[in-house]
Amino acid sequence: MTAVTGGTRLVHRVFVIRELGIAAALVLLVAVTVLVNPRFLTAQGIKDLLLGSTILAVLAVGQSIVVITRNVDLSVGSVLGLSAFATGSLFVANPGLPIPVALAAGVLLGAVCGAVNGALIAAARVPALVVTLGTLYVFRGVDYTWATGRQINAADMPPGFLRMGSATLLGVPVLALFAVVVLVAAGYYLRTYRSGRELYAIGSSPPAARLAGIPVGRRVFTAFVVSGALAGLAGVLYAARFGTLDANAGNGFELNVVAAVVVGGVAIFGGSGSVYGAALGAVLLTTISSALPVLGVSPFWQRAAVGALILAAIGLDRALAVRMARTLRGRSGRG
Amino acid sequence: MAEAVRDGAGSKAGSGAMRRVRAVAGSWDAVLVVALILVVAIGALGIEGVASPRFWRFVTLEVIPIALIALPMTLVIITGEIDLSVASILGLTCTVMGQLWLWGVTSLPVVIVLCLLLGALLGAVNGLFVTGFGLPSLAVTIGTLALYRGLGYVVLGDQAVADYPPEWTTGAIAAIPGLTIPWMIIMVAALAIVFALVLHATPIGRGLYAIGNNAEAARFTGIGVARTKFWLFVATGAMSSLAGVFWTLRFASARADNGMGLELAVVAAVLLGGVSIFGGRGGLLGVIAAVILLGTLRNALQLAYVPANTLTIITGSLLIVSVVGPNVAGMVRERLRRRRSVTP
Amino acid sequence: MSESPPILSLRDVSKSFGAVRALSGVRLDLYAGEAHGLVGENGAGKSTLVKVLAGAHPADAGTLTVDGKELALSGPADAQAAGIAVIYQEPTLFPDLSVSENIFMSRQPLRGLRRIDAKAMRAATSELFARLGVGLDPDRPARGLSIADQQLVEIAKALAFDARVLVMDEPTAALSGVEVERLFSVVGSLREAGAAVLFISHRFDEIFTLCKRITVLRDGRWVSTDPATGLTVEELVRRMVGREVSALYPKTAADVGHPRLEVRGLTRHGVFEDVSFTVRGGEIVALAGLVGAGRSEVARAVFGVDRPDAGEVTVEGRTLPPGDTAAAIAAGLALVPEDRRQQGLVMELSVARNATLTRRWSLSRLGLLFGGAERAAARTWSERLQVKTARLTDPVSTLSGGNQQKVVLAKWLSTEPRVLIVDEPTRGIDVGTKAEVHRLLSELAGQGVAVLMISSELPEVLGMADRVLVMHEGRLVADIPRTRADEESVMLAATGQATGQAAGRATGQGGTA
Amino acid sequence: SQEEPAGRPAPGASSAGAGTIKEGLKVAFLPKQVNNPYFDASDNKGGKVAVEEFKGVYSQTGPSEASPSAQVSYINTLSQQGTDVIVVSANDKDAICGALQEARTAGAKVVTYDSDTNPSCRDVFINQASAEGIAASQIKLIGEAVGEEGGEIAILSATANATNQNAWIEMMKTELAKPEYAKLKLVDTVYGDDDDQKSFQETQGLLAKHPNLKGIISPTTVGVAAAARYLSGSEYKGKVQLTGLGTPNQMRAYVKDGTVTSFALWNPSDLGYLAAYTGGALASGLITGKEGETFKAGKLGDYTVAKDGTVLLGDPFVFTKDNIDDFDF
Ligand SMILES: Nc1ncnc2c1ncn2[C@@H]1O[C@H](COP(=O)(O)OP(=O)(O)OP(=O)(O)O)[C@@H](O)[C@H]1O
Ligand SMILES: Nc1ncnc2c1ncn2[C@@H]1O[C@H](COP(=O)(O)OP(=O)(O)OP(=O)(O)O)[C@@H](O)[C@H]1O
Ligand SMILES: [Mg+2]
Ligand SMILES: [Mg+2]
Repeated sequence: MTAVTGGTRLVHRVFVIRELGIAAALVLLVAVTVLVNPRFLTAQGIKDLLLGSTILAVLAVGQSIVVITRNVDLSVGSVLGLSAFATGSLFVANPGLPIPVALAAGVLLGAVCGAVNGALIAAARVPALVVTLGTLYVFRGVDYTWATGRQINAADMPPGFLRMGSATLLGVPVLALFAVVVLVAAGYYLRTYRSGRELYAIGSSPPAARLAGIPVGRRVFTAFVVSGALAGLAGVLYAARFGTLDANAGNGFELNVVAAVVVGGVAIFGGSGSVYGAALGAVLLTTISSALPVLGVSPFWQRAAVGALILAAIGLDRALAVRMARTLRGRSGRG
Repeated sequence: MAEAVRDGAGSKAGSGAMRRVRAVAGSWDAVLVVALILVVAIGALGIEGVASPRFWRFVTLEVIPIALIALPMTLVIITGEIDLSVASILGLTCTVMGQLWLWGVTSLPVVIVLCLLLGALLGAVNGLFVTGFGLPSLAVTIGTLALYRGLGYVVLGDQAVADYPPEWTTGAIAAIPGLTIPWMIIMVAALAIVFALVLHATPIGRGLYAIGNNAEAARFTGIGVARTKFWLFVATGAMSSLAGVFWTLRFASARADNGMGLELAVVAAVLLGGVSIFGGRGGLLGVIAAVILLGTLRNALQLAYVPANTLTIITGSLLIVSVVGPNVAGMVRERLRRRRSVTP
Repeated sequence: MSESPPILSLRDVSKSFGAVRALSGVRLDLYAGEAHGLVGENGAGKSTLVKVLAGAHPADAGTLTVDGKELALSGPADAQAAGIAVIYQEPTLFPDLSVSENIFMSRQPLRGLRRIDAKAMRAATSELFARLGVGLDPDRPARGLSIADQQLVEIAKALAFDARVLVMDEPTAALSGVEVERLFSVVGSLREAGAAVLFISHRFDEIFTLCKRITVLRDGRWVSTDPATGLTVEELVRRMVGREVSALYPKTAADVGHPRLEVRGLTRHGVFEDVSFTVRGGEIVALAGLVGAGRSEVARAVFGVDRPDAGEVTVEGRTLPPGDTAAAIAAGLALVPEDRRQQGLVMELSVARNATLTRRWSLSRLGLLFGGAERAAARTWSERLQVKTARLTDPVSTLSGGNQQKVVLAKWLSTEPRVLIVDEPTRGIDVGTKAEVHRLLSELAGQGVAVLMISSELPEVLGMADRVLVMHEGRLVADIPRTRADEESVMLAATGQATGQAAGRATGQGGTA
Repeated sequence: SQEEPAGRPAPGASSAGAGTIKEGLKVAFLPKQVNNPYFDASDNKGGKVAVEEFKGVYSQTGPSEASPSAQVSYINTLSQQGTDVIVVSANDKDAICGALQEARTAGAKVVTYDSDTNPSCRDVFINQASAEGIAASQIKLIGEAVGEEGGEIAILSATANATNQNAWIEMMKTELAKPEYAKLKLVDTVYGDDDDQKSFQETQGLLAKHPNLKGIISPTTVGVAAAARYLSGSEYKGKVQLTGLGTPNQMRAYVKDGTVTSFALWNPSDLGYLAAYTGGALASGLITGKEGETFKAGKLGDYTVAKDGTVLLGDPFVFTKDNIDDFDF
């Protein structure tokens, strides 16, 4: 029994370390960039960073909830596009529409898309990657067919809505506040509620979860609905932030989101990781792509640099994990 | 070989749900082949032009690069990994090929060998990250997807190299004498047979299925899991480069953005072909049928004036049906069986 | 025969998997305050019965009554709600979650706003472990636990239920005497509190120690249910197998030849230190020790699955490259691992493929390998080991636990190794086949093979071994020749004690020989 | 519901060659990608009108992502369908050449618009505005916006491979070399890949990197809108000037709030309209694509084929606060 306290501390420290690694990489990147160009961290610079990360962070939170259950949602980019265009169309059709209604509509549409994914995956028990790769095409196709080359412009949307896209509250962008609320709520839920822990259990071992009496299908379904709803929310935020919408909004986002989640230390095979890490991963990726132009990296080198930094980030994370496993082997086990 | 394929898919009997899935997945190859025949037959009767030799020339040309990459990708996915960097390897190969031309390398065999070596090297980097450092391949190859594409831009920047000698460019797409089908299809077919034999009728192939189903048990059986995966990534890299060489010559244009987004098309074809994304299940017959099916369907529907947006929806729906269909059929069958066994 | 009505009773339960009739018309009654033994050959349907009870498999026909009320289970949650706790044959843990979360998943103690009370959960786990005498840290992840530790966590999980019916499918298969005794005492107190217990084991001594009634299954059919007092081992075996089984431990003496396997100074820091021993041709050396002593880890390192931090392994004079399984196999080594599901078999592949996976190169012609050659090769061995399967092309996952173990044996014996390491070779194997496995091991030794046998079953160790090596906390502490090896000497070394007090514990493992 | 920008020149002097366009011609528009508002305007609001005027059969087809290989597949399909005129905006000036040649062999006339291929692969290219004209007007606009004292300027382009963009950027550099622009200094060129978000981030990066930046030119509709949006929501609004090629609908809000004083564009519908008529004239044998040939393009009047088989639509039109409300596209 005496070994317990030492072990507890060890395990707790280990959990902290996983997110610290990404945070450290982030701080390092920002520090280097600021040394080269101090304007990267002016009030405007910070605001841009936060705004830029918001949409990816919201998507990453939803994605990590799905990934934790050993699934993946590749359709988020298409859902975002659909929801963004829907929001815009709503404003075009009803110019006086209150903003909360548009928000609710976008989230609802996303949730419906998520429910389609979730129903297919949970009811027919088929791999999420295949289904959501399919719905990636289907939702985008629907979006294309609906928009047929139309574009919704800033002038079509109420100024209040667009102001939300760049407004700040005590120096923090309003959009980023959405992301923070989503993040904290999801993080707290996953850590302290039975159903949240059950998501981890499902990802850790699906058959064991079934035998433990966990309603696997229902939980997975819910995870996809949440991911869809958050993608829907991200679509509305996208509309507010970018102001110009066509059928291509969010095209190709899925891989960025998965990259953010993985860089953030969420195990791609489920069962471990946290939404905080995923959100940090999103901030890190956004910071990388904003910092490179500021650092004066030639545009031709930027894409390569992003790739190299992703590899470096997951490599670093892995190195920490291995070190942790080694500590565990040496110190723990049977008392 | 058909038998080997079925065995690989573990066709017969199984436990509960898995058994149902497998019983049907085993015959998924058959479903695909039948679907392909139906598409061809209906297309030839109902859509003007599908019956023409030109149509098949175009389909073949379009299918070749996807087929080239899908062959090794099938093996990679069967071992439970994935390589999303293939299209970027293709693109980088194109730019390097362009740069070689700018440097005055005028021997096509030399260019091809250098490109294949490059592809193998790029694949080896993927393999090293996955097997050497133990990182998940999905994450690694999302990274190298960006890295390799980026390096393509570093090599050629905004230039396009397009002044290849016509013998090269027309040679690549020349038809088999007397036919309209390009001769490259013979090479692809030969490669397909090699890959199919390796997967279904060699000790190596047995090892691949074992790795995909249970890597730890494979390790306990003396299968070099890391080594095997490493070489599969190398092979995927080399094949992607081969596709890159073909791409450059076919379009007579070496640019950094060649083949952008092709990775999802390849993965979609492999999955539609009945390969399980979790590894350990599927076969090459199904994948090849799926590649041809997708190419034929797309071109035939285009001929029938179906808009691109609808094609996107159809592609997605096919993927969904490919996994949901067999499962639902299996569940229905199981329910019927249970009802039968309960009533008497 | 009976007083009060049974807590739980099954009537005419049938269950088929495709063409396989796993259960047909089985009945079972469990009474409050008594343990009920369930025995049968491998593949007799015991685990299937457990899964039906647990709601994991829907029965095709039959009724389940709890407290006189008929229940229709639509899933494990229903069974749990009815107070049935189950320990499955194969551990079902969540590797990424902490041990305490594993134990309390979906039943975590709550505080305000339905939030999980982590502190209370940890305290409850510590208390459970104290009852079982387990020294695990409640906060460590389940990943990396040995099979035995996993089994102990499973037991803690079931105990945490406060269930009215406790079903245990071979809970002791991976445990050694000490843990088994602790388990029995805990089960005893549960029974006194009025719970009904269903206990499955292939170790008859355990069945007779614990159970008041014993039910025998054969080929999915109910054979008999009788009070244990009126039964003998021989009678049980006859009912299970349908014939007489003789000589359980037919150890034949073999000429001991030259050293085949030499291990010198093998070390993996934190797991085992400085392990050195030699196994000669014709010799069966047992590696004994308590659960977690590090025996399996030594075997893994010798076989090259893990790379040792120091030391070397020599086979027939040639030093093996560290961490290279293929080289070890090429040198004539074979390892039958302890965890058949994770390490021994590729569950989705067919029986034939699994059985021939080690010989895929030698079975191929001109580099090509076809199913026919595999099936022919597999048939020989599966007949020899009496693997019960409908077809060799069935996935091995459809086999019963014991039959799976036989496939693992077939897979390695067919390579004709010169050094055979077997880790718990008879775990979960029924009495008839166990004799066959022992006969095989003897026979192989007779042919000059060096056999290193890791076993937690003391009778097996004593019955089979020419020499007993004993490990304690990662170190080799004793090398006892057959003549001096007895329960007391082995257990004393295994528990790391000098004299006296351990002797009493070891006797719980009375053999059936 | 569209109006034409005024000030479009009518080059051809006398009425074009005799004869009319045949009826029933199959004219297919193949944009860089469907689902792009710019091409929606050029094809469905311009080309379609023209084709209906000369009683042809109009269709628009094309890939949903802007890739040359997908375009090749559509060219093959069009050629099999027996299309008389293919009007295409090339995703790659070389990659679609082979397919276009095969289509021409099969009897189709090929007109390129917006983005050209190699001259050898098509009959006529409809140039929306000469590279010189575009470069000159862009530099003039930014020069005016930045004002007398001049300063640092940067370019936000589309993809690094975009042929037309690169040609314009080259011409702009030539233009900047002129003495009247001595005070303007081009410090950077970045690529937004015609992706809204990327363009947005690149703008952000430009401003962080160059503290003394005075102006941005973005000669692409996606880029200029993204840059305008970034500027209008940032502290740089009004301090950093922006011009480029944009559509009035996209830019209206930013012209009105003062982020942008002026920008330029041709009318995309006119571009499509002219391309359709050119194709019709080719397929009817009225012209062959040789320099000096003239033809009549419906309501747009007469046009002359210039060197290399190009037809020039006209100079870009400049939009300002005063005239922007006259347009809706
Ligand atoms: N999921 C399944 N699918 C198909 N057949 C199965 C499945 N599970 C069990 N069987 C078959 O049912 C029969 C009974 O198996 P079960 O696991 O109940 O045996 P058991 O009595 O527990 O044996 P053991 O002592 O070896 O554990 C066996 O023939 C087995 O092959
Ligand atoms: N992968 C691992 N990571 C961390 N610890 C491990 C790992 N595998 C085993 N251990 C620990 O190492 C110790 C030795 O385990 P090992 O399995 O070798 O014991 P054993 O003597 O074979 O006993 P058993 O009867 O359980 O097989 C145990 O405490 C076990 O929990
Ligand atoms: Mg069993
Ligand atoms: Mg062990």
